[in-house]
Amino acid sequence: MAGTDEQEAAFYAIVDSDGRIEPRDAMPEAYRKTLIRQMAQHAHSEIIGMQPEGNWISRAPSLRRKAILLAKVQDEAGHGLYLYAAAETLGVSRDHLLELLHTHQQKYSSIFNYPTLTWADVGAIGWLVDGAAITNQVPLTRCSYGPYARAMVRICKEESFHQRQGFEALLTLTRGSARQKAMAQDALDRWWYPSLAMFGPPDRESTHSDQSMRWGIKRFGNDELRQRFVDMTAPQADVLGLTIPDPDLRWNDERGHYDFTQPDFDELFRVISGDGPCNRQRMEHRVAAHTEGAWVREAAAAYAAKRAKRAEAAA
Amino acid sequence: MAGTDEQEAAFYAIVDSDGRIEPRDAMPEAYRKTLIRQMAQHAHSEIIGMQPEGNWISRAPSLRRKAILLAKVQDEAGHGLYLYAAAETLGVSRDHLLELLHTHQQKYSSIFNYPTLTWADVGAIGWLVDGAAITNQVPLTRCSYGPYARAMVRICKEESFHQRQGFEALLTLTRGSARQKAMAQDALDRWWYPSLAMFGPPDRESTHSDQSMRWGIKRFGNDELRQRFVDMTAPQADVLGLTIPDPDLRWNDERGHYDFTQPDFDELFRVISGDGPCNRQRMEHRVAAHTEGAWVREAAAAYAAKRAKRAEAAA
Amino acid sequence: MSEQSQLVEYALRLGDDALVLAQRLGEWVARAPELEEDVAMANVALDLLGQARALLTYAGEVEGAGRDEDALAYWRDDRDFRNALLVEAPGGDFAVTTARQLVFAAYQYELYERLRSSADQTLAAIAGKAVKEVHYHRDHATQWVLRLGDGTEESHRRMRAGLDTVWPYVDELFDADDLTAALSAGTAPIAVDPAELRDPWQAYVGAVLAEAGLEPPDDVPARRGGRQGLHTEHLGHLLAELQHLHRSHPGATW
Amino acid sequence: MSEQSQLVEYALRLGDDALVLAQRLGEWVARAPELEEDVAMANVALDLLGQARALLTYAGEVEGAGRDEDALAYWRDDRDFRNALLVEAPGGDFAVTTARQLVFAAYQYELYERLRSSADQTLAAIAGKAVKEVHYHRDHATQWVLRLGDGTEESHRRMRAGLDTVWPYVDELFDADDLTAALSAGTAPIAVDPAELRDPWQAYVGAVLAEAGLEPPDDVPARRGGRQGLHTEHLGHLLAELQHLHRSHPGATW
Repeated sequence: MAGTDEQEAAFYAIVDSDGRIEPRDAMPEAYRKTLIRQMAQHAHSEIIGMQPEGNWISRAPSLRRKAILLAKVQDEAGHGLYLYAAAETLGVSRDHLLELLHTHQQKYSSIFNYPTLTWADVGAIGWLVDGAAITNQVPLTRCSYGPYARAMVRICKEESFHQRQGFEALLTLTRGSARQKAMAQDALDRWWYPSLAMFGPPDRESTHSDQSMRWGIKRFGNDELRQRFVDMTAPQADVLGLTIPDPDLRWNDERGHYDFTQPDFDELFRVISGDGPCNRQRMEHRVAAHTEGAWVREAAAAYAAKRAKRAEAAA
Repeated sequence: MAGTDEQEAAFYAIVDSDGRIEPRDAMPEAYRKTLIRQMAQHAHSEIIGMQPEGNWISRAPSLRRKAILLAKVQDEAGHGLYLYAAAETLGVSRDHLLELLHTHQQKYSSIFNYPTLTWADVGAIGWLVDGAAITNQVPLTRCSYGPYARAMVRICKEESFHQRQGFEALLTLTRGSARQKAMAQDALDRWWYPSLAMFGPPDRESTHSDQSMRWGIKRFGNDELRQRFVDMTAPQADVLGLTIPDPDLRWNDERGHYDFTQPDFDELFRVISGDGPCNRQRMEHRVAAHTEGAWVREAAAAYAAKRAKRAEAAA
Repeated sequence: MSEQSQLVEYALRLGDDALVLAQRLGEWVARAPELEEDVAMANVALDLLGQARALLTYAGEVEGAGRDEDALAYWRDDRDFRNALLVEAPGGDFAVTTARQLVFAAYQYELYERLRSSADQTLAAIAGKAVKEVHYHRDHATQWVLRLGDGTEESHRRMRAGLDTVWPYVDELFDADDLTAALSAGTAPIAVDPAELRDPWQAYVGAVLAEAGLEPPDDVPARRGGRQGLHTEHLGHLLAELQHLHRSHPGATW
Repeated sequence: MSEQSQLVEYALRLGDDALVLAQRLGEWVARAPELEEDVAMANVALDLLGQARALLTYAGEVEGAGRDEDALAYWRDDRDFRNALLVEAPGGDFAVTTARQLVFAAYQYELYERLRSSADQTLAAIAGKAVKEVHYHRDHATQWVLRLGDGTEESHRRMRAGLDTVWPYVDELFDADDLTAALSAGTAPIAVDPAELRDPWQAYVGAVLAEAGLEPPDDVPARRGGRQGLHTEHLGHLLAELQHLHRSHPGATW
């Protein structure tokens, strides 16, 4: 905010009354920066998130599942588009944000640094990872920045569809052969704790949270959201007939919540800082696609420029 | 031959008495050129021939078959080495010959322009293609040029081993399931006529044959060799329980040979002239391997030069 | 061949074209030059996969031997596939893929446009839905041919190389044979005579190439055989990926 | 885990390392930078395949459930493979392959050298044969590391990148765990403690790199998990190729 007190007061009046800040509204510079970082990270997660599931497009075990998976990965690309566009309303280009991703200056969700080893992992990602994402994101449909809130409405709608599809894919496995059921359990065993880690560190260690709450771009604490996810997911595991790999997971009548074991936050920090199973693979794949596509983007730009020039000359 | 009559007489004396011309012997320039072309084409055939069979290394249906196939393709590379080395005794470098291959100035056997579509094709190549090659090549073990004759001794020994392995692989299929037997028959249906075409056009249309006979680098006519191959192969097909795709194939008591249908020589000429199913693929693969390997060969040369220089400096 | 078998075979040709190309296009997802193209490639692949499923399902129904779309996609071997060779070649760079998309979508457009009038109600219905999808595919490919052909020097060079790569496979698309002759004869034909599609295809593709400053390669020996199951070596590798998991669990439901 | 199961598991680790690397090296055949390397790559692949066959056969015998080398190679899934991650990554360019060959052959050499004294007669015999082969592999890789490291600027740069690519997979080779601890304990150990191999490996590889003007990459986060069946995404694709045909004909003889 080129910062008059009056503008600042107007900004907080909107935020405090649960209104929406729009691109042309004045806003504190720190708010703008935080939002850009958050939306960019979210957009980066969508496009990197295409890789682990995309790994199974060629091998999907039925044509119906192949179609569902293709459509899902396509939706992720679409979410990336919405989110980069939403970030662009704050005056930063997609190219610049991609540059920051490719040079490790911005991050993406650490969950996508785990490999998809079997077909069941595709179901587990839909059920658990999209489930966790929705838990995180539904509150953002009411966040203070208008374009972000509206993008989240669309995204959450599609993601809850994906989450049901993932659950259904796993249900088919658990009702199938012994090998299929074992595949599903194995996927749950590997994806459970990384999914819990998606909510971030415990609130007591979380930086910036208070400020984001104040700005209306974060509505609930990490611990609260993680609990909400466990409460939602544990009964679903029962329906699937799968065992969540946590011997201490049990309903606590007193709290009205499930008790559960926290994920290994040291592992989370290691993965965030680059030391996960697939960090390097994901980034190399991403940068290679971008680099190999450079001549195509240049051609499109050159063609557009030629056309504009011709149109001008004809006018 | 820097051509005195005396030298020419000496050359023909050796050739006529079934002796061997050695690299340092005088020889007519046309003899040298013909030999280089023939040996180079033979060498090129070995290295291009690695591709159709190499196509099944990754998918061989048992580890034993994978090992046999790897060993066979390795032998082909080895044959290429012997033959380029034999050609080099005539004062032409392997690099130069490869350059001629890559720029379509020299050819390789047209048979390798057919695709290997199923596993049975690997067996069929061993049985038919190596069988035809041996029929062509055994006489060359007695050809007038020493290094070539000696290379052929080694090569024929290995190829008759490959031919037996191919036969045995097909026998396993024909004694296997109905699907396996059908696969074997299908391979024979596709490879039979192209194998017959390996002996070249009918003698009446064959150019240079007389000269090559005179020089002792060709011992029998194309038609005679083709007949020899059919006579050898037809009873083997019976053992396999496979039907050669030629309704007119039958033993002719009077001739003491099988009657059979000639291959489609128009097709042969089309394939030789570049219009076969895989000509383009084979050459692109070959040139790509060579081009992608250029930096490696340059490094090896640079390293050798540095070492030589250091050795010199130390001396 | 009975008319029933002919119809099965015809549906397999159309269905396998769509299935194999969908599989190739799927390889671009998360690898495209820009995000819009990840979306577009997935979209085209999805449309083609949808066509393939309808066509294979129908082939299985007409055959009446209890084979569904998955039985036909996952349990046939290389030699039983009926797709044209064009669709099975590796995708190459974006220019090769663009060239193939133009060639194939323009062909499919003319085909489905006419197949809407098929005497076979199911094929007519499938074509009626598909022609709208394919119209978009053709338009999308056209835009890219223009951008690449009339973009930079490099893109022009690559686009020419892309055309060179796919051109040997063009003629096969328009090959008529006994099957198409039988099915496209009479006053209420079931199939479209592929030879009929050549002129309108040529007119469309020729105009696009001309606008893009490109020329169709000439004197290219044609490659064919896919309709008879005589494929390139690429198809076997594609099928190994496509079928491995499904074949590893015979009888399983997914 | 019974001692019998431990022995099966140990043989699978060694056998899968050899099998998967043989499969990767086979990809170079007819693609190598020069004909001598086509021969050499095939030769190394053949040796490794031979080791794999002996080890998987033995694992099946000890297991006693009727599984032979092919049952173990073709019917286990990704999660049941026990190879180190190093061997399953795509071959990359010739420098990546050369870097991997140096790392792996130097490891295998130290391993088999010691395994010759195994209390298990079969493992001792397999190691006795293999150590001679691997000595050649190590020497071959060494020669190429010297040529590429001390060749041209480009080859030096590529060789460094090759080392960077494979280095994250080095540590896993030397990981000891309960299994190796149990099998290498006592006065007549069956297995070799992998941790023991690190120093001699380091000495050899370090000397080669130094002579080639290269340095081992440092500060590389290590990747591991292969011994527990936690592989990279590459293995599944490799197995789809390896297993597709065999799985398509259950019970067939080849």
